[in-house]
Amino acid sequence: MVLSEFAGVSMPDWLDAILRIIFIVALMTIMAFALIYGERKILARFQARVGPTRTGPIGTLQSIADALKLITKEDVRPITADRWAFELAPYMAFVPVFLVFVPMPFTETWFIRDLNLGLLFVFAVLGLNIVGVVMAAWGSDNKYALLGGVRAAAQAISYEIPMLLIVVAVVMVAAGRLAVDGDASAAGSINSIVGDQTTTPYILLQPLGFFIFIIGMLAELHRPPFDMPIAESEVVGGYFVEYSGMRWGLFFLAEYTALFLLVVLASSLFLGGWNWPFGADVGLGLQIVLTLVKTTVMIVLVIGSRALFPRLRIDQLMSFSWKVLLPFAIVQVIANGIILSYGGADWVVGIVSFGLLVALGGLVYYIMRRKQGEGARTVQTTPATPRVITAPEVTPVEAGGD
Amino acid sequence: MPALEHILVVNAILFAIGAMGVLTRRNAVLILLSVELMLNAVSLNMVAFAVYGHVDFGNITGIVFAFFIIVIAAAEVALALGIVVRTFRNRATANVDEVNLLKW
Amino acid sequence: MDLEYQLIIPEFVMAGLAVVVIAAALMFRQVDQKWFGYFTAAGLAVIAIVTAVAYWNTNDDFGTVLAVDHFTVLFRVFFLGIAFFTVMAAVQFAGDRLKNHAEFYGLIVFATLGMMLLAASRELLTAYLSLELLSFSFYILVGFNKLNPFSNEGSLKYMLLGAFSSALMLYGISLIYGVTGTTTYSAIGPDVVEGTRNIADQLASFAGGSGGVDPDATRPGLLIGLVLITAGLGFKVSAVPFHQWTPDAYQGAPLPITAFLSAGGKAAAFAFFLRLFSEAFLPAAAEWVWFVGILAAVTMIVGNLMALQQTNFKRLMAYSSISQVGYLLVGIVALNAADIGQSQDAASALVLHLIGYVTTNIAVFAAIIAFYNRTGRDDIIDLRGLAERQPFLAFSIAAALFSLAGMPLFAGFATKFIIFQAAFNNGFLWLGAIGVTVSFVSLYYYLMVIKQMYLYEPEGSDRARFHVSRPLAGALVVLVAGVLFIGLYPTPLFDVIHSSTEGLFEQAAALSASVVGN
Amino acid sequence: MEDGVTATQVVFWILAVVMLVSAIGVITAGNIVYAALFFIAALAGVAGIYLILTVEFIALVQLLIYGSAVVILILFALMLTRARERPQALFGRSRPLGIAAALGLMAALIGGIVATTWTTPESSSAIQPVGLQTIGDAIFTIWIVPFIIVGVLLSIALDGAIMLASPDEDDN
Repeated sequence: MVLSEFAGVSMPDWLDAILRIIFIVALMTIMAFALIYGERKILARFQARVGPTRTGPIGTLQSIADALKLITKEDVRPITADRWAFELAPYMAFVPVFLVFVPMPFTETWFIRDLNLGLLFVFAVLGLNIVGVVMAAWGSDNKYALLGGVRAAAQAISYEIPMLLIVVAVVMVAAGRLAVDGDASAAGSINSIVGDQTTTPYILLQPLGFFIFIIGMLAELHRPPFDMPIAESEVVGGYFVEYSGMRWGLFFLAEYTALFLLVVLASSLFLGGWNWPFGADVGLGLQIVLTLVKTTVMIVLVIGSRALFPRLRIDQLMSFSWKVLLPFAIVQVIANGIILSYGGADWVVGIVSFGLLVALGGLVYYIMRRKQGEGARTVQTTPATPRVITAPEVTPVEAGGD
Repeated sequence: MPALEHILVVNAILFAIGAMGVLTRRNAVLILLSVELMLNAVSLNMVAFAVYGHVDFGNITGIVFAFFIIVIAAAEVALALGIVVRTFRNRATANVDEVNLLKW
Repeated sequence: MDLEYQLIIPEFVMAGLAVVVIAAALMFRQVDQKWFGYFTAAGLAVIAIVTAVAYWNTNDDFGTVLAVDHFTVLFRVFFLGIAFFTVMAAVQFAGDRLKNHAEFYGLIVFATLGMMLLAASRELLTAYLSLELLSFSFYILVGFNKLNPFSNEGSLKYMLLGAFSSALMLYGISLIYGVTGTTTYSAIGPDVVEGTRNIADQLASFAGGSGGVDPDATRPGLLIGLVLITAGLGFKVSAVPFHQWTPDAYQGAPLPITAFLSAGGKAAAFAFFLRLFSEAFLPAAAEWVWFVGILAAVTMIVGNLMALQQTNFKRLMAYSSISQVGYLLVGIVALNAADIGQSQDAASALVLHLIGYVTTNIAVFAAIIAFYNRTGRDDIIDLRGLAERQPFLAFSIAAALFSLAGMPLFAGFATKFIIFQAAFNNGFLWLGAIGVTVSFVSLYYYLMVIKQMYLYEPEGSDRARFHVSRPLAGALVVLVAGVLFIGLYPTPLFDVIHSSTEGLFEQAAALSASVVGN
Repeated sequence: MEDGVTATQVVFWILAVVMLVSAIGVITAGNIVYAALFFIAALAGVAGIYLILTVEFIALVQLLIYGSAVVILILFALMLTRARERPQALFGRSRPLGIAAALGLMAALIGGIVATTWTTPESSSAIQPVGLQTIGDAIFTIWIVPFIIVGVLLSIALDGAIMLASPDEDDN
């Protein structure tokens, strides 16, 4: 749909498919370069530095320089590593992320395919990413890599569950609203969820959902404060510690692409994606702008959280998912079910969700206070890991590029 | 669409391969993987029957059955791995015929 | 779709009971653990009584998946009774030798829930899932003594073979579904008649390549499905070529769980077996009767012969229970009768034997648990001189073993008599003859145990008399009384059973009427 | 079939070959992790066949549950049980017997399937994709009891796995 409309010509299916793939790869690369550059600039601002300035105007070509270096770098495989697992792992990590592009709506008409089960597709396919991570961890035959891989797997399965439940809650709300127009079965398609947010972005209906989704997203992406799998001070870089050159670059590309995709997904589900939230009909140009603005805001949020929050411990991370997020997600689903099946209005859903969010906040605050009171002060007052302050290895790209 | 018989024959082969794995392997995890192959063959069979024979009558039993089989398989793996981990903690092996206090 | 949820209130209450027990243990950490056991037992007893009173006259369906008829209610009460006595027997054992008591009782309740649903299912998906619920609970329970390597090992082997057998059964179910297009028992029945018409001819013609038969009716897939389902069920009930897990699981499991596995697990699988084969597959009886018959014969023979060489009491009971499965399978074979009334007699005989066997088995195990609580040993030789140390236990074990061997006065005689009679009546002389013969063989190994208890002096350092805890002794008295009662006066129980099996044959009766009508 | 060899059929056979070869890989691999990786390939093949059969929902559920959950759990168990680094014999002693039995089973199944006349629609155009809503409606009305049972069963499996695998005070 997208390309033929864009070019205004009809073309055979195979050409269309190839063009779409090229389009995705190009978009993916550009987004990753932009994100890496943006992250380094933003982090530098948080740390009272200026970030990259030398390569190109205000350092904009830094990412490209890094990429050139990566491509020309020697590709080293440890002699004890398992050959097949080690060499295939980057592709296993990369391809699923690549596939997630398919149902993402960048505008009302710009997507590869509007899948009816788009949301399920995203999570089913994205989940496979972790297989590559575990392969890399196991194949490297390195203690730290293995630790990082196990951590990544544990974290991924733990945070996928509340995230999926919250998506279910969102779909329930969407189905309820779409049923008014007569097609509740479209609620699995991301584009129709976005299309429904013409007057009310779902963040107003599901604030708890937004919160849990963002937390789960950070954890899925191994972003601070949930970056235990790749924490340099603990596991020296985690599962890709033995990788170099372009294979390492693939892991990196996968990670940044996943960041971009999940941000697009979050903004589609909760912020209205390409839709103008206050009831106006928007044209294609404005839709692009809206998508870009919303994703940029969320990316700044994600990158900022890296600079602002201290890293958790792995056990805190696991308990937080299983003992706090999961119960709240379940309660949210049940509450939505009860309210919607008795025909409750949208604002009831929103208020209940908001109440749950407040309760979650209160619970976390209470637990932290009680922990402090019990003398676990050391845990709470451990300063933000030095990494965040000095950040010599802010992104491994920079570490390699200097 | 491929013919129903072809799908069924492929499934039967997959099922038999799984059974062969169960009968020849001795590591608990590998036996479990073989059982999973057998379950996959079964759910594929169910879906094939539902799609070819009966969907047009509004009968989606096979599809629902396949869904439940997948769920059960996941639960089975979780539980079996719990038991394997337990055995390993006690005995430091995951091979079923090294676990031989009892006659196998 | 309107569903009458009041029909399955007992099941919901059971799930609630299990959750309450598990949750209570998290809340009341200071309470003596045995109270959880007594609470569970009380809950089970209350549910059993209420179910019996409130549902006896129900004859209804829950949607298309569950039947709440006399058969269901009878088995509900039966399973609740099994669970009740298991819990009563387990309380002291669990307190002394296990951890995570609440989960232990909770899982027993969940397993019972699975049994109840299995007996009520009249649809293959529900039945399969109930069977898995039951099996999963047992996988965990067998490995419950988690620091004991025997327990781990039993659990591991049980789990792997159980999963394998489930896969076999599922493949069979998928073929049945493929042929008949349905998984509901009552709808399978008529299609089975269609599908198996002259299967033997069709197979012959297929082999000969003559192709002279109506292609619409060529369905050997159905036969393969039946074989695979029987094989899968054979694993679950531990019939002979599929019995390898049984001794290991029995020996590895904590004793109360061995009792529960041998009683409840088997009873549930046979309830399923009976309902499936009478409601769905009876019209095709001529196709499956030969392999179930061979299964029964082999099971009886091998079970009894293997039992002869055992030295561990749990393993002995494992093989003993395998041989009992053989007798029960005779009941399934005898379903294939000239008229529906005789089939129903066979079904009733099977259920009666099941109840007699289960009562007896729980009695044996309750007594052995009491013995084990004191000594921590379970080899046959350790029973030496038990008659002097604790006459009541010795008497209970002796009575129960006599019953298992089929001696007159005890339950085993009456129930075996009726089941073999059904086999004779329905034309399976050879099976009945094998059954009677191996019963005499079984007498030998049961007598060996009794000899150890009564004819030898106690050995070892611990020869003192000992007491049995009061709840356990009470349960044992009731069980032994039950064994004697069934043995002496089975008529009222048989009448109840007979009224409950009626519903199983409505379908077959209607079908045969229509065939006669044609 | 009336419409000769179509693209779908070609794709089906490719997927079937991938699936079967991977399955053979699972049962012959000399290394447990390789077996798990072959298993993923086999699963992907099965998911692909689901797609051909137009049941996207089951395909995605397959990927979601097996692909992420099962494989992760398996690799996890491998890591936990990997303390002893020595080559382990992965095949049992009764290997020829097992192979023979499985081949016998295969022959019986294939023979039965080929000999049976299955009910199929007249043409493949009669096959309609099943919507998600249909499946959902069926699960929550006709199959509500199985659905509840599965819920109970999952919680039991979780409870049991945690209880069995968690370390004890007197664990060594």
